[in-house]
Amino acid sequence: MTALAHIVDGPVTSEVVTQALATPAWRAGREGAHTGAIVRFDGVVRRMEVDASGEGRALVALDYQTYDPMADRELTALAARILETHALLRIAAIHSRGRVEVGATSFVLIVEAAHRAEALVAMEAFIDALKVDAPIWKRPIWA
Amino acid sequence: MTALAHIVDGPVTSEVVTQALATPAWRAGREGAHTGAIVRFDGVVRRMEVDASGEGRALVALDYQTYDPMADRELTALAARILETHALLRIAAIHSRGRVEVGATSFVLIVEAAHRAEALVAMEAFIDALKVDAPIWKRPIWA
Amino acid sequence: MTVQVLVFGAIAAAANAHSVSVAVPSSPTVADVLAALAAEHPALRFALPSARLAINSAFAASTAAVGPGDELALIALVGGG
Amino acid sequence: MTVQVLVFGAIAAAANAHSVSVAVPSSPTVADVLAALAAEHPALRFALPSARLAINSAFAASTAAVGPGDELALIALVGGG
Repeated sequence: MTALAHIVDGPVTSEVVTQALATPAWRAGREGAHTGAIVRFDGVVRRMEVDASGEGRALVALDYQTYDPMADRELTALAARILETHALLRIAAIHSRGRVEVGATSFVLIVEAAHRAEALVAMEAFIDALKVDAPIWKRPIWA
Repeated sequence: MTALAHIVDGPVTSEVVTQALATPAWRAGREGAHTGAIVRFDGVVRRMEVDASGEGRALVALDYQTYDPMADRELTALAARILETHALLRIAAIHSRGRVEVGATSFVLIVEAAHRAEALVAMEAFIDALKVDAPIWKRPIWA
Repeated sequence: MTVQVLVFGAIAAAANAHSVSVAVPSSPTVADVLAALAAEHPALRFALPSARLAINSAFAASTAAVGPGDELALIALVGGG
Repeated sequence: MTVQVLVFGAIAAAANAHSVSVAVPSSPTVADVLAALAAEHPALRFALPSARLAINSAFAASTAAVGPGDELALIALVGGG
């Protein structure tokens, strides 16, 4: 499975894609001159997860199930909301669907803002809301 | 001036370099399987800065002056300290020296950790400490 | 009337199915569907406190009306990322 | 004895120089150098509350001894990033 690299050049990019994720190309936009901070978060599939009995256990991959097209819609709505609430210049949120191996990236969030503080706050707010609003579930594939 | 792309593959990478910065290649290491979050911060030269009279004013570039070799040493010491304090798996901190144009990146920080929370806290702690400890000064080149 | 509700993740595992059906009064609301799920599917009760119902891929308020052709999905607070 | 202290950024601008010299007692400490800077260079006083002295590229405590061949630098809290 090839990792997918996006090209990000609009104010809001959001997508659920059926593969692991690579670094999106971040194209400088007209907003560029106001930009003071770009923060990128990669969520990576970790080898150890807690199983149903509360024990740490090794896995080989996570299998992400999505409820389509709601997953895409919620991701886009969330990105647009966070862009506006935190006065960002740009945001991109891309989530994997299906199987993603340990060590591979299943979620990428990039925020571009005038200052570091608003970029970091927006990032936290996005990830917290994602876990509540996005109809995306992960199933561990144990080693 | 060509932007510099680093290859990051040790636990601590730190450097002051005489150019604008590009995206470092982040090579998956042995730690990879424990990694759950990689967070990258790009500090970008913003067009508007406040001048001595407190007015917003446009600039074309910032000129970063460093006290060498102390700047490199402090960056490295800070990276090693944050790696240990926040139990990171990897950290890279690269700062520009000399002239960096508006829209270009003058500072890159990447932290790799098992979880998002420690990565974000470490990033904030690093940047706060950088502003206190790193013998690096910026001079605005006004438009 | 009977409605089908799509389920996912841990709820699908508990139901051992990707959808469940429940009997609801005519002209049901979201609250009626959630109440019927709790009454008819005890195995799903663990998830209901954090779950919301989506109608046609959008989260719906508890007073929202459920129509005959609507696609219903039970979304529990166990998200991605 | 007289020591040279490297200055940078806003301090260099205020001093109109990249280093300043100050007269200090023999066997001076960091505190002696900072006191002499305040006394002999009023234009730099604005920066001294947030400034630290580095000896040979390492921050030094106020009680640290300054030797004849040491490189001294005044580092004020106006960092990079």
